[in-house]
Amino acid sequence: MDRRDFFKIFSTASAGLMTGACGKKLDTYIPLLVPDQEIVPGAEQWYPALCGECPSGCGVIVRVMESERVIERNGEKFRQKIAAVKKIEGNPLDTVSGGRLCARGQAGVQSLYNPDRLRGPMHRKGPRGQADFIATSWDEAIAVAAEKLDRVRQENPSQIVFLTGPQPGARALAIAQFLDALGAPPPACFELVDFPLERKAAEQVYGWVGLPVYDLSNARYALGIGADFLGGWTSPVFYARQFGHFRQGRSAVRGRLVQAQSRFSITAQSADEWAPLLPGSELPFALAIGHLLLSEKMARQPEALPDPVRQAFDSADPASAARACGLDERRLRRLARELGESEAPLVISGASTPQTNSLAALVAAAYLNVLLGNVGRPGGVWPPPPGTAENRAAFSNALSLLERAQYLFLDGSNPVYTLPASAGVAEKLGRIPTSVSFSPFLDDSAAYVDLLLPDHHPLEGSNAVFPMVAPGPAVVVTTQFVQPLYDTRATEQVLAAIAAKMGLSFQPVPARSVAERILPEGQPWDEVVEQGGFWGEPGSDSSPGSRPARSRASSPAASSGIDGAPAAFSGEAAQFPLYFQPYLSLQFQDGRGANLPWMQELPDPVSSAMWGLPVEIDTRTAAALGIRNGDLVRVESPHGHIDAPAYVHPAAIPGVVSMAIGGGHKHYGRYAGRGANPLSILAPVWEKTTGALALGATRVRLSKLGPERQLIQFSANDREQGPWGYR
Amino acid sequence: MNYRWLISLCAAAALAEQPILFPHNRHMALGLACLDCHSGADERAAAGIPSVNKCMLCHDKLATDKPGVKKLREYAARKVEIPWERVYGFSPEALVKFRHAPHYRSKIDCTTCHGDVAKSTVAVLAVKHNMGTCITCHRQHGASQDCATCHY
Amino acid sequence: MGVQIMAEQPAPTASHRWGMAIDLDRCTGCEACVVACHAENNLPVWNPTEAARGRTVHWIRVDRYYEGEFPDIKVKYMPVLCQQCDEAPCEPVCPVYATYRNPEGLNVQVYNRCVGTRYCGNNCPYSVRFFNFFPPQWDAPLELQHNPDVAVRMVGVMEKCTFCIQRIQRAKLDAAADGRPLADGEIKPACVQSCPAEAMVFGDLNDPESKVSRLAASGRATRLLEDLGTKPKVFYLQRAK
Amino acid sequence: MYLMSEFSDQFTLAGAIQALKLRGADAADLDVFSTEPVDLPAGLLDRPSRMSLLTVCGGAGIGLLSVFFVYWTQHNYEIVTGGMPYFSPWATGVIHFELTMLGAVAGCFLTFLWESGILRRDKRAPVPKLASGVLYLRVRCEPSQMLATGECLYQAGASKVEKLEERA
Amino acid sequence: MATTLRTLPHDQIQEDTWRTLRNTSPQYVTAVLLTGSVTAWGLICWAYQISKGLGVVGKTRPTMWALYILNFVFWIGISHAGTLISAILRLTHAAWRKPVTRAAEAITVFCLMIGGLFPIIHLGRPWLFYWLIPYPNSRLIWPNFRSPLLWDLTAILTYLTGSMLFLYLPMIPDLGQLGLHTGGARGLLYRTLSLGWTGSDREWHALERAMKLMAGMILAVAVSVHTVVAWDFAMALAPMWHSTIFGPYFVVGAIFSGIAALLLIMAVIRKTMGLEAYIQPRHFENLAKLLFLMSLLWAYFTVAENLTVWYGNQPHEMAVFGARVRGRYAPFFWSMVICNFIVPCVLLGIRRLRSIKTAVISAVCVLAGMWLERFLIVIPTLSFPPLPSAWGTGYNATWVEISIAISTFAAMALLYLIFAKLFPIIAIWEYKYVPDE
Repeated sequence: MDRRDFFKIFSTASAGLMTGACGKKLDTYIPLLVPDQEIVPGAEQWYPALCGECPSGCGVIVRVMESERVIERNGEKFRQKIAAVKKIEGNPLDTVSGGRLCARGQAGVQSLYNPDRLRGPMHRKGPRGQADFIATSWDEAIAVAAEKLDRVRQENPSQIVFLTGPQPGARALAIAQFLDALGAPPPACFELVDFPLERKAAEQVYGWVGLPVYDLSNARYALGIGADFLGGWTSPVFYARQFGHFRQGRSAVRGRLVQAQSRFSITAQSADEWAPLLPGSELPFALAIGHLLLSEKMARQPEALPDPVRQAFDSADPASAARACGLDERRLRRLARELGESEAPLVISGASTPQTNSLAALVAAAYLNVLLGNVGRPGGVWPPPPGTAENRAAFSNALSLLERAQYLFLDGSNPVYTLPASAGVAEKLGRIPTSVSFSPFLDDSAAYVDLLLPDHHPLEGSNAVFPMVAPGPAVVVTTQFVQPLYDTRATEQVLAAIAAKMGLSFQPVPARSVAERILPEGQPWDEVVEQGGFWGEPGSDSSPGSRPARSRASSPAASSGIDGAPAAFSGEAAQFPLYFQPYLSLQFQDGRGANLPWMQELPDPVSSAMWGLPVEIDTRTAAALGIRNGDLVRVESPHGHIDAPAYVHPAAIPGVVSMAIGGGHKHYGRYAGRGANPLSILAPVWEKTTGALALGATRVRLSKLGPERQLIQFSANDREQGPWGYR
Repeated sequence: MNYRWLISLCAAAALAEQPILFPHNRHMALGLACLDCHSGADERAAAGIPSVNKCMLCHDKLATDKPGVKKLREYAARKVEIPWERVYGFSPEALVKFRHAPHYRSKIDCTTCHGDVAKSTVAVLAVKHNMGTCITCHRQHGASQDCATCHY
Repeated sequence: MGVQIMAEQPAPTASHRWGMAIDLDRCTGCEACVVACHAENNLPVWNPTEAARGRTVHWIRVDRYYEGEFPDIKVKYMPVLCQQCDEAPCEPVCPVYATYRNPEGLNVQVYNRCVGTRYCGNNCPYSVRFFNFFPPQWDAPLELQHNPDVAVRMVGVMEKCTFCIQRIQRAKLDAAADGRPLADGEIKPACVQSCPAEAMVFGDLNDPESKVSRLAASGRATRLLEDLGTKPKVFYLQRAK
Repeated sequence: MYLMSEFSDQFTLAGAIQALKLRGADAADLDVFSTEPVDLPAGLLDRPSRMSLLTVCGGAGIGLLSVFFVYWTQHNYEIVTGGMPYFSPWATGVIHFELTMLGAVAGCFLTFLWESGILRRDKRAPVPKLASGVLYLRVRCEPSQMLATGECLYQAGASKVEKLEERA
Repeated sequence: MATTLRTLPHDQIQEDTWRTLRNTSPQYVTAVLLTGSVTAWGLICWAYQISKGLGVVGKTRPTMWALYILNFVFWIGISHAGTLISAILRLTHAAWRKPVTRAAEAITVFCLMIGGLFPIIHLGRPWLFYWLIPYPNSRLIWPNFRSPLLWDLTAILTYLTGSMLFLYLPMIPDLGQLGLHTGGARGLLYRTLSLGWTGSDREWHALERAMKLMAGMILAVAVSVHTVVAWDFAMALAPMWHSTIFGPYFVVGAIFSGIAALLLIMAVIRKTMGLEAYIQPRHFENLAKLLFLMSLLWAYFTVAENLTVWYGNQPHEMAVFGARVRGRYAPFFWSMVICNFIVPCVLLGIRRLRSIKTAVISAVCVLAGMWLERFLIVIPTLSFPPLPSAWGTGYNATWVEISIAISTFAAMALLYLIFAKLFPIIAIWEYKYVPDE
């Protein structure tokens, strides 16, 4: 669908709710209310919306058609005619999604109609963590919440903790203002998908607040370092689109992608060349590349480097670096040369599996782009879109927050699942006197709270959100277009109600005022609403974010240079010989996709596994331990163990065991229970500067439990040639 | 399995109890055309059944004393839709994707499939719709006989 | 090559001949197409037990083949859907005409005609035909998502990719309503529509100017198991080396 | 009027038949009954048959019919499968063959029913109650010929000859 | 051929055969009950399968065909026991056929009935089976005559009709005789079926002629039928199916298993009915020789099939070949070779070992072996389709299909028991009439 018929569709779909409070009995009809808009059988209507499946903030359009559902009203069963969401597609006007959408985004409709969604407010009956709740009324729930909150506020408002998602926008702002009104500290966020390290590095190197935007589509040669940008990293749809153009979009040029990563990620698979790095060796790799660029006079802006950084590069030694990375030195040199000689080189750096030294690695990698002089240029690194900086919760270490919390709000955050059990999150949560969850699902953390105040599904609510990365100024605006399926309430409204109960003056900021910060002069708001947001042309923004990198080169952060300390790992190599690398998969990301049946039955791109993710073990280790494909293995770390089926991965680095995050939810619905949670056995190791969890900093050992074939593969065979020849 | 016979039975049973015995013949005698009420037939998949509001366009004033119209006005007053019983339509098992619009465009008269409504009072299943009727007609008019035109 | 593909066709029976081109150099194996297909075509979702028996239904799947050994290992991704063969092996073996080639070159499966011999399934070299072993079920209210334009298949029948025929029909009727010809790229099957890398292109092979025809004619175009002579209408543009 | 004579072996029977034929009896008037087939010398009591011909006809008929039927059906609702022509002897040859054979079998069986006389049995003609090891010869003749024929049969070696009326 | 009075009269045979028809032993009753109950269980399983959906059996993607089609081929194969063999023997005037023919022809009819049922059991929507039959319908569409399945339908229809007549025709005289000597309902049955047979020379002539023609035609049909069954596979574009050798290969296999089945049945009849006098060692001797010959022929075809594949070394075919010969299905393959080749060659090839007992043993082995062969034809090919990504995780039969498969054997036995109780298992007139050599 292109712009033209996009508008056509919107002209047909007049605004306003397609309500159907009408119903008919299962056998005989009962009268149905006259709808304010005729529901036409077989006629489709498209409404713009926001994809809520991950924080990257893609604009989508939603296909709505007439449908029937059976509802229970005082014992009697009724058939109710409602406007139902049929399909989610990318918003063609969106410069991020460009009318495309990733697998998980399209499965959003299954989280909307998920059988395990919370039907209404509930309060805890049984012990914490047992997920034993009973339904209550909104008034009651809000009264309780407000009353408790008021008490804590009287004592010490700093004990009020609000954990929320990383998404910047109206919701985040409303929360911030609410807390402000309470006099409580601002909301905090510590999601893996916030990518704090990347943000910090960007701030240190380019002086940008937010995630840098890589203009892959115009690059000729791209070197990815540790960033699985086609998989679960930042904005897969955005980068996948760019990748397509990078490869075949230009008539004469075909971009070449080299991926240096410690896992054969989906990006590494799509790359023309994969440089397997040992975990934690991204830093020496980046330094060595920088060193070679400088020494071979291929750096285009050597003067742009601050001296300490320059020293760090100079002091790097390719030979030892190659050894640290587990690469051949000649190859390292070749890569550096290719990168340096390309007309439009680009280094895409990220920490899909953060290590203790990842920040340094990211900084070093970012300086490579400075060296190559592509900052702010086409085919280079661009500043983050405006708006993403403000209106968002700042990243901070969860544990300290939970320590001091006396009253906890949970919104779009699931610490019990996403933090290692060894960090004692569950206990800390259990200790908090009062806690409230706004999650539409009863997830692992919600099982510990006192009150469940379920929010609308993102497709049912209204919001204004700034995408994580975008070529230009962008905001996604969604207004309510279908009736909420259940007795849920928008979190802003709930907060407002609580505030009202407490006699505070707080009104959630309207989406419009949030969005308008980036809208150009004279941009009619109705059009923005009708289009589902606003997306400016690349470079058309005048935000403070996009200052040239040079001026930031002498920022205090940068002058500190690059700490060359190697990555630290928990558990000594003798006992725990293997590196363990949990990663963000494209179907579950940080586990939030696990309750979607489509995602569960989606063959994993790596192992083709369905309904439960395997441990990816390299062939040599597997052979040594006598592990065959599908055997049940035990992964033991100093902090516990998980059991999962083994996938003998032909392209896994010897000694490195990887596993996708997403399995082993204790709660979170009927579909999410299978498999094991790799995060649960991690050591509580944090990156020093940011306090981000170092996913890859744990060593493990493997043991074969038995031949139970728990591994369900869609296609078990991963070679094109069978094992048969003459014999 | 094949429940079609069952469904047709139900349809027959349903026919008995239309909420209002709507006299098609009288309205058509007054010069109303099918499309005036079933407005979707010319460009949509479904012809559609008019909402109370539409009825009230006229019956706000006209023939307000008639019992049927009285009933209608009650519905309107209660802001409630009239629970018409569906007379025509394919069973879900038939997996038929029927669209009125193309038939209208190719000038197929409504009576071809719905009988001469002008003569009948309450709509009745005048023409039996099975694949035979469809195919025969399609053959006569040289329309597509490709299964995928209707079944998918 | 593409030209010769045009040539080998019989005299055009209909104005359209739908085909698809998949650029393996763009494909990242992200499987967005798979989910798009599920969402569009009411594909049933089974459970671990059935999945373990290999009964999951994915009208489009992403085949992945590893080539070489670590560290010099590559992976080949290949979205495989019904190839809509011009000379499809699945068709003639069906005793009741439940599957056949329609005038627009589509390889149609008529669910309510199918008696479930599964002969077509055996005879499909691409293994893209699926059978409903049980009556498909959805945990309420997931069924609200069902696309009313597409049949919900009953137990005991075969099903497969239809090139989103419902979208084709809809587009054709819309065009007819406006009295205009179909524009190239106006019809997008769900998978094509969703593909973030824009690796898939759908269009009319009878129109030599259409994007898909030009891609099919490009040097990189090959077809899956071409030696079997099934004449698929899905063209794979090989990765540039 | 019928004469029913019994013989102990087929040579005397053959002799009897020979004698009767010399007296100008017609083969159509003679019937041999037995629990097993009796092999009489060739030309003595032949039963001309068109079974093979009719079998072939049955086969050819049904076979051709099947060809036309299949041809018609495939053109009646033209559906392309696998790029094959609507009708091709390659695709349906097997069916034509099988139906040809079916026709032949049917033709053979019907001819059997006809020629064996099962379908056109003369209800009034008496039949012997067969006993194993005995050969019966039934002769139809004019009442006037009765005595002479009986005589002849005795001379030919019939163990027993009796006169039988037509059954009502 | 000159009949001599020496063959007449001897009513011993009549007495012996009729005796078994008259008095029923308790063993017979128990046998009927046993087989009957197993058959009933099979029917229950089928009902369960229909109500729950075909998913209750082990079929999966890509193994869309499995045990049912396998058994279909197997039973059709056995069906060749009869008619084919008796036809051959009739045409060649082999005198030793006398006690065998009817038993053989009965096998054919019942096997066809059972075998013909399997494709229907196998359907996803069996209640729509009649859509394969070309009848004028409201949908105005016809079945697809290009489909090998429709070839099957016609072939089996023809074969069933033919072989039923072939069984019936030579039974008429015996029925006539029985009709004369039996009263009550039974007698009525016999008399009706005998079509008022009088034993006139006209009837005898017609019968003999008809049998000659029938034998010829049945021979052709029988060969064609199993060729068509083979073509169900050979027409498919699947590795190791798409082969020209399949037609004759299947025919040979069919006759092979047919003879084995015949041997078995004869042995059973002989023991249970006390017909040692009529079914004599030399009959077994002859059949055993035939079985040995077919075993050699079968081995020849098997080698031809596999050698060509191995030599051609096409990836698609080698995947299946490998799985069969040294992969997942190797045990099946090699036990098949032992059952079908080694055992018969040793037991029947060596004269000193040849006896009724060994003949029966090797017959059982051959039956098992041929079943395995069908398995190896159906399952591995489907488990290893051309695209390696679709290679299945293997097919595991469930209790449902297994019980249905087993119950059909019981059904076969049941039908045969009933038949043997109603009709003389040896063609009496033929036995008396055809001289011993």
